[in-house]
Amino acid sequence: MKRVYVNEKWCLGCHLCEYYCAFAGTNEKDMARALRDIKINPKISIEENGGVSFAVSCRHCEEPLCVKSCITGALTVSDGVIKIDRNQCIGCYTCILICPYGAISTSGDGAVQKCELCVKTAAGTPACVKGCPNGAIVFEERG
Amino acid sequence: MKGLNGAFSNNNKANPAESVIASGGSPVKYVIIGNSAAAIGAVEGIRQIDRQGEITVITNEPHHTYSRPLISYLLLGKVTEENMRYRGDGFYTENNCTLMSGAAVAEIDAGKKQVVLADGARVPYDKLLVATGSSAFVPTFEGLDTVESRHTFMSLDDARGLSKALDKSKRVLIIGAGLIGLKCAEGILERVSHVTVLDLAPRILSSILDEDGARLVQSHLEGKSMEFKLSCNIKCFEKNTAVLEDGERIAFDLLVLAVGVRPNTALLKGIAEIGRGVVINEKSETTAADIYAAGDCTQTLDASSGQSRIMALLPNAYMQGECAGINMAGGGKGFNKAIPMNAIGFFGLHIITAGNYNGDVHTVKGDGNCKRLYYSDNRLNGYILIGNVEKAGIYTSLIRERTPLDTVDFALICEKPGLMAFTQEDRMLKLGGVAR
Amino acid sequence: MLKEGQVRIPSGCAITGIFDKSGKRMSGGAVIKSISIMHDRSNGLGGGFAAYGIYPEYKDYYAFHLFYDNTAAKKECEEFLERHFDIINLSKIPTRKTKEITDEPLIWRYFVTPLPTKLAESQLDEREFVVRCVFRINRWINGAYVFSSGKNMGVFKAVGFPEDVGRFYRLEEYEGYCFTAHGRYPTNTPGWWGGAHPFALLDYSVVHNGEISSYDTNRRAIEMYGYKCTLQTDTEVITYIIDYLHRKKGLSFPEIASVIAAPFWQTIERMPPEKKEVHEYLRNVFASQLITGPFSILVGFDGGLMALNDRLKLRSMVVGEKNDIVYIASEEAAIRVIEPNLDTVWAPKGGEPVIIRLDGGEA
Amino acid sequence: MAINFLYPDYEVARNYDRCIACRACERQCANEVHEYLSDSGKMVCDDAKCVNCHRCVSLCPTRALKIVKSGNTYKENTNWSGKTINELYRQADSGGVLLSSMGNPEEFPVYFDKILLNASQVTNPSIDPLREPMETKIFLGAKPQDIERGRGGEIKNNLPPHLALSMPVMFSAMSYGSISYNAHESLARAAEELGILYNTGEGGLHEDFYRYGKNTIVQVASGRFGVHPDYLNSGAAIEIKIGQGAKPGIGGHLPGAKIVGDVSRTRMVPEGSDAISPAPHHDIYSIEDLRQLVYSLKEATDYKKPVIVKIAAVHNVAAIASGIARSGADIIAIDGFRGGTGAAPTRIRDHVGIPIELALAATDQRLRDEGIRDRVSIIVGGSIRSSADIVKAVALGADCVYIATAALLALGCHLCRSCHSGKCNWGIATQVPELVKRLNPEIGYRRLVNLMTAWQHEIKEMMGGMGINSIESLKGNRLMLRGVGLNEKELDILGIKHAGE
Repeated sequence: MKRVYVNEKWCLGCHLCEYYCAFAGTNEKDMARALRDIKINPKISIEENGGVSFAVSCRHCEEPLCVKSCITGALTVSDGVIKIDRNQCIGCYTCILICPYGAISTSGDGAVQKCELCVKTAAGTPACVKGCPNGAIVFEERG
Repeated sequence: MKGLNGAFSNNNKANPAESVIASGGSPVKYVIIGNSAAAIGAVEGIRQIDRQGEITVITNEPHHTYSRPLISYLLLGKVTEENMRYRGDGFYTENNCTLMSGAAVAEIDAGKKQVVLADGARVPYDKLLVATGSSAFVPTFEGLDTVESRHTFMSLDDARGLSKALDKSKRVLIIGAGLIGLKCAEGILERVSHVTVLDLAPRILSSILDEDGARLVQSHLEGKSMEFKLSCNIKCFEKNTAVLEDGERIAFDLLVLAVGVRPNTALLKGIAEIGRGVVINEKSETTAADIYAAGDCTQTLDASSGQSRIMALLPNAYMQGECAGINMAGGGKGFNKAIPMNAIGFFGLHIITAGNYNGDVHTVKGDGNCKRLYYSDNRLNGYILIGNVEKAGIYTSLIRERTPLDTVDFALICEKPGLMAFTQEDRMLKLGGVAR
Repeated sequence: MLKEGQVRIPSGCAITGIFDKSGKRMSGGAVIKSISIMHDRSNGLGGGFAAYGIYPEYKDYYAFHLFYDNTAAKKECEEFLERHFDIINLSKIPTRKTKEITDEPLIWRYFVTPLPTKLAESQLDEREFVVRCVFRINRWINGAYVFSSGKNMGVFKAVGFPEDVGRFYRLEEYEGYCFTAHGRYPTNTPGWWGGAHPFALLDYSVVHNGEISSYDTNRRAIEMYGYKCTLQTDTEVITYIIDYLHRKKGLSFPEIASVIAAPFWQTIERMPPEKKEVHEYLRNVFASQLITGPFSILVGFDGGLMALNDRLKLRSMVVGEKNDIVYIASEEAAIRVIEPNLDTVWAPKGGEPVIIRLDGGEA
Repeated sequence: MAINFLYPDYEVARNYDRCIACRACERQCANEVHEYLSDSGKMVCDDAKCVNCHRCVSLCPTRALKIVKSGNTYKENTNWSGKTINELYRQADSGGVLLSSMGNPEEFPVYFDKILLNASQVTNPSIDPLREPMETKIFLGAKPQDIERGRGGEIKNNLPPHLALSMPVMFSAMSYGSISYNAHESLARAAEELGILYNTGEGGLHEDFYRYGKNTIVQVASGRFGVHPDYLNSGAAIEIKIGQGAKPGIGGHLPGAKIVGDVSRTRMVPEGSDAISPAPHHDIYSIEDLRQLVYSLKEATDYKKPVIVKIAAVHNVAAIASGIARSGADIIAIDGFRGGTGAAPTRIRDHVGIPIELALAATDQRLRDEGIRDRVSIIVGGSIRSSADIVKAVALGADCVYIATAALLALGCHLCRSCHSGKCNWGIATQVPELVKRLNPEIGYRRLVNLMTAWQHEIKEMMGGMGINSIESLKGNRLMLRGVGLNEKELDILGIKHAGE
């Protein structure tokens, strides 16, 4: 299955993936209009330390602890993509407790949020991958 | 995508062909007693391996499978009974299993390999899973029977009953400042005139919080005008008044008993080894042949402490159940990463805890947040996060994986949980999916 | 208006050729008939013939055919010839008055052989000595132009339609084992006799139909080896390339064909290793002799004839056979008109040479 | 503090209606032009630091940025231009030689732009490259003087060492050190995929790149940095660099700041110490010395590799080339005065040398006149900007061209001409790790391959139009060229007719 893979060797720490992700989350056509004067809360986030930086988002595990642990059944797997039903989620944060990548985050409106490979929005290539200027985030099949 | 989450040792898929047919040659008969997380996990586990076998789910509750922890949210009005459903309406048909709801199990005839129902009916099994969960422990207080409105808070029916009894004029006394008591308190606070929570212990949530943490949460709850009576012992009840050892009298209209739970192990008495709960190994097998157990009724190895104990938590229940299901269907799977862990919140204040609190402690406090990491012998034993809980799973994985702390940047990870603290090779594996 | 040589003139053409492998000599009448059928492929601004085996009695002597603008030029040129050659025989080339052919220059023929002393001091081989002399005359003696210089062969050309040119030169009175003919369609009208085709050097003669796109590459390369392209015509440069590759570099005619109409790399890639290496070698070493753009040529030489198309075959060329006689022409009609029942007729592929030789080898 | 005489040349124009303060510009600018004011949540910038490299412009996700000329002007003066005045101020301030990078930007005629190509009409057909084979394969090296045959009469392969290229283009010398590891990897991988060659420049060859040997030209320059037997034998050809179009007559100077880690090891120069290439090779003071170097290099490589001699296009280039052709060199590379550089004194770059078009035409004709054109191949460089330039160069007589600036542009270079600062925001002309990583070779080599593939298509189209289906029939085919707006002398040197003739 195609997944988002990250190679920190090429990550510039420009944080554009976060902005493209946040933009993809809105229904706006124009990024400026969508993101001006707001604090974004993207589903992908850059970890930085010294010279090293890399983006972290849901790995869409084959053995998803978050799905197994979800107390409401809001987290499900369909075609390998781990999806969150934000109406079902009551924000108990058990998934945050269990996700070994720290890839699920709070969203401010109670429910949690996570990368869904842009299946709901930009079909095809996830926005973070499209937006990465240096090929540090790719979307491909890997063994 | 194996990684930290490869919580399941070795191959978890067996050759379907061999597992489909029981020794007899007919499809395998799976019987599951219980209809909650562990039971559902078992169904999904079985179906990973065996599409044909007959699955029968027996529950004494008259409901579609639902998520027990949600009953407090039901009272809170955050969920409806509709979306309390743990799995979709089509679940049983999609997984082609028979649900016998409202059917109480009288006993297990291990010799005949049959489950005997209260009405005398017998359900034969090849593989049996006992996922009977636990029930509220009701202590024997003097005069308790004189209390008009008594409630426990474990099941949907409990919640319904309580909900009916609620109104703005009621004063509620909750015995037990544990997870259940407090979630119940949160659930009803807005719907009654006053809530008092009483506990023998000197602090709230004593099972998962240290004193500082408890105080922090308590003041938060008191801020919501919840009243606490700690370190006090009930002498007796006189109708709607609780009389304490020190003579204080607390009048109430409604009593909720939330002092604790007891695993439902009765069915296996004399059949399998029972400690405080049904003893299972990492394959969710009991000591009795072809009988598995999972969830709140069991006790198993705590990966964080190495001791066998009851860990009545939904995630563990599901994973034990799934593990049981896979093994019942002939797959080979071990689940040995159960640890105590809790994610809970009260009025927007979030608490995540895991593991045990032995060893040295690293503390970070400030603006309503509190972080405590407990470690010894180069391992993280447990942690408490109150307030900011982002990326807590990174800590959890350190505990579940028993990751040697000298293989990560512990100073960094203490400051903020993240993959940055791991080696570049680890990250290549985690984020690149490639070992380099 | 600039005349041939001062400007490059593209032109379309008709060509035809007849070759009797048995060496039996035929009259020039047939070739006239053949070229005349393709009247519309030329526009009256140039026609000519090359004939092989026509001077058996002088076959050991170089037959020089010259145009003179005036007697002064003739005088100067003959003095030059006498200084360098032993002139065995000289005469006007017999012509026939026709109204179609006008303003003819003085047309003379000399059978010569280099003076041994001159040849010795030049330290050149005989053919090279002859070539240099021809170039000297054509470049430096104003009004004199050698348009044929081979042994036992001759070129006959003029401004006019080829059939008229043939009658003018009384070609039917000559007998040879091989004739080639050319009708020209230049895109402007210098009308100079020397510019007509065939173009010849020693016994190499070339008639060509096409317009090559590699001209300046070929010209600038060949001029590096001592040739001077005074006419700036394709035919001239092709003739020099053939002289260079055959006489100076010793390439065989098949090898020459795979230089000037080299197989495509994609074809070479598929060849067996040894063959591949040779072709790669030829394309590398003689890259500047590759000829691109449309051409169909008949190369006459002592005892043989090579017909060749450019590698894309952008010009028509048909070959027919009847017993010992091989016919080659721009159009099949030009063959049928002289030999209606042929044994075989085919159109050679681009870049695939058709090489015909006398059965007895050299004539 | 002293008066600042210099007003910034450029201004960063930020459209605050579009700026979302993502701070990508701030993070991506090594010159620290942009800054985020946390209190106001706004971005601000210091124009004085801007080198107009467009990194921020290109990465801004909302197109909130553009760079504009500051428009600050001095009193009109055609003699004392603003540029001249600023340069003077700069020198009065620093007391130093002015440094510049990349090629000569001044207003000199670009002859390629005054030459037009021919196409077939009626009298012969143009050829459609989509239907017919269209060949761009070339060989570089000397041609054998005579054909030798074996006993069976078969032709013997007596070819001197030569190079075979899929198209008449190579990536010209750019040293590891002056450009980054990732830039080198991009060039090497592209050369391999395209079947052409790239050139190490004078910085030696990083061990990681030995695997691209058959697509590598190893250079020997006056500094002899990183030159050793393995190096010489690792490439497909050896280039002796005498001069460079951007700075004829002077040497090179790679500041110690760039001599770090692998660069130091590869160059065999101690970390931090400047790498100075002398103006001349101190073992070549005349043409016969060159011959000795050529042959010692051939000796060192067992006569298996063609030797290239690279010179800058200077006044008597044709005569020099003739001398080189007779020195045993197999290939001559001529670099025009517009050629690029990582750093050169401004005055040298802008005032020394001659246009490549004239140098090429003169050299090709001279070698033909001397009958030695077959002894050497000619490569020309010095601002080949497009496939049209290549076609014109080949028609003028070049066997092949060198491109460098064009290749760097493909990698992201925006010609800000600040290479000498070592802070290339595009990760090309820098050794700063966090800048170097900005050029991902995976992307870089792909863009180079794309560019060359596109040019090859265009070359084929133009050849087809001329009715030429193999590049060797274009070489020196000056009849395919016509000049426009050129005087008799220029036409005469170029050896072409004026349009209309």
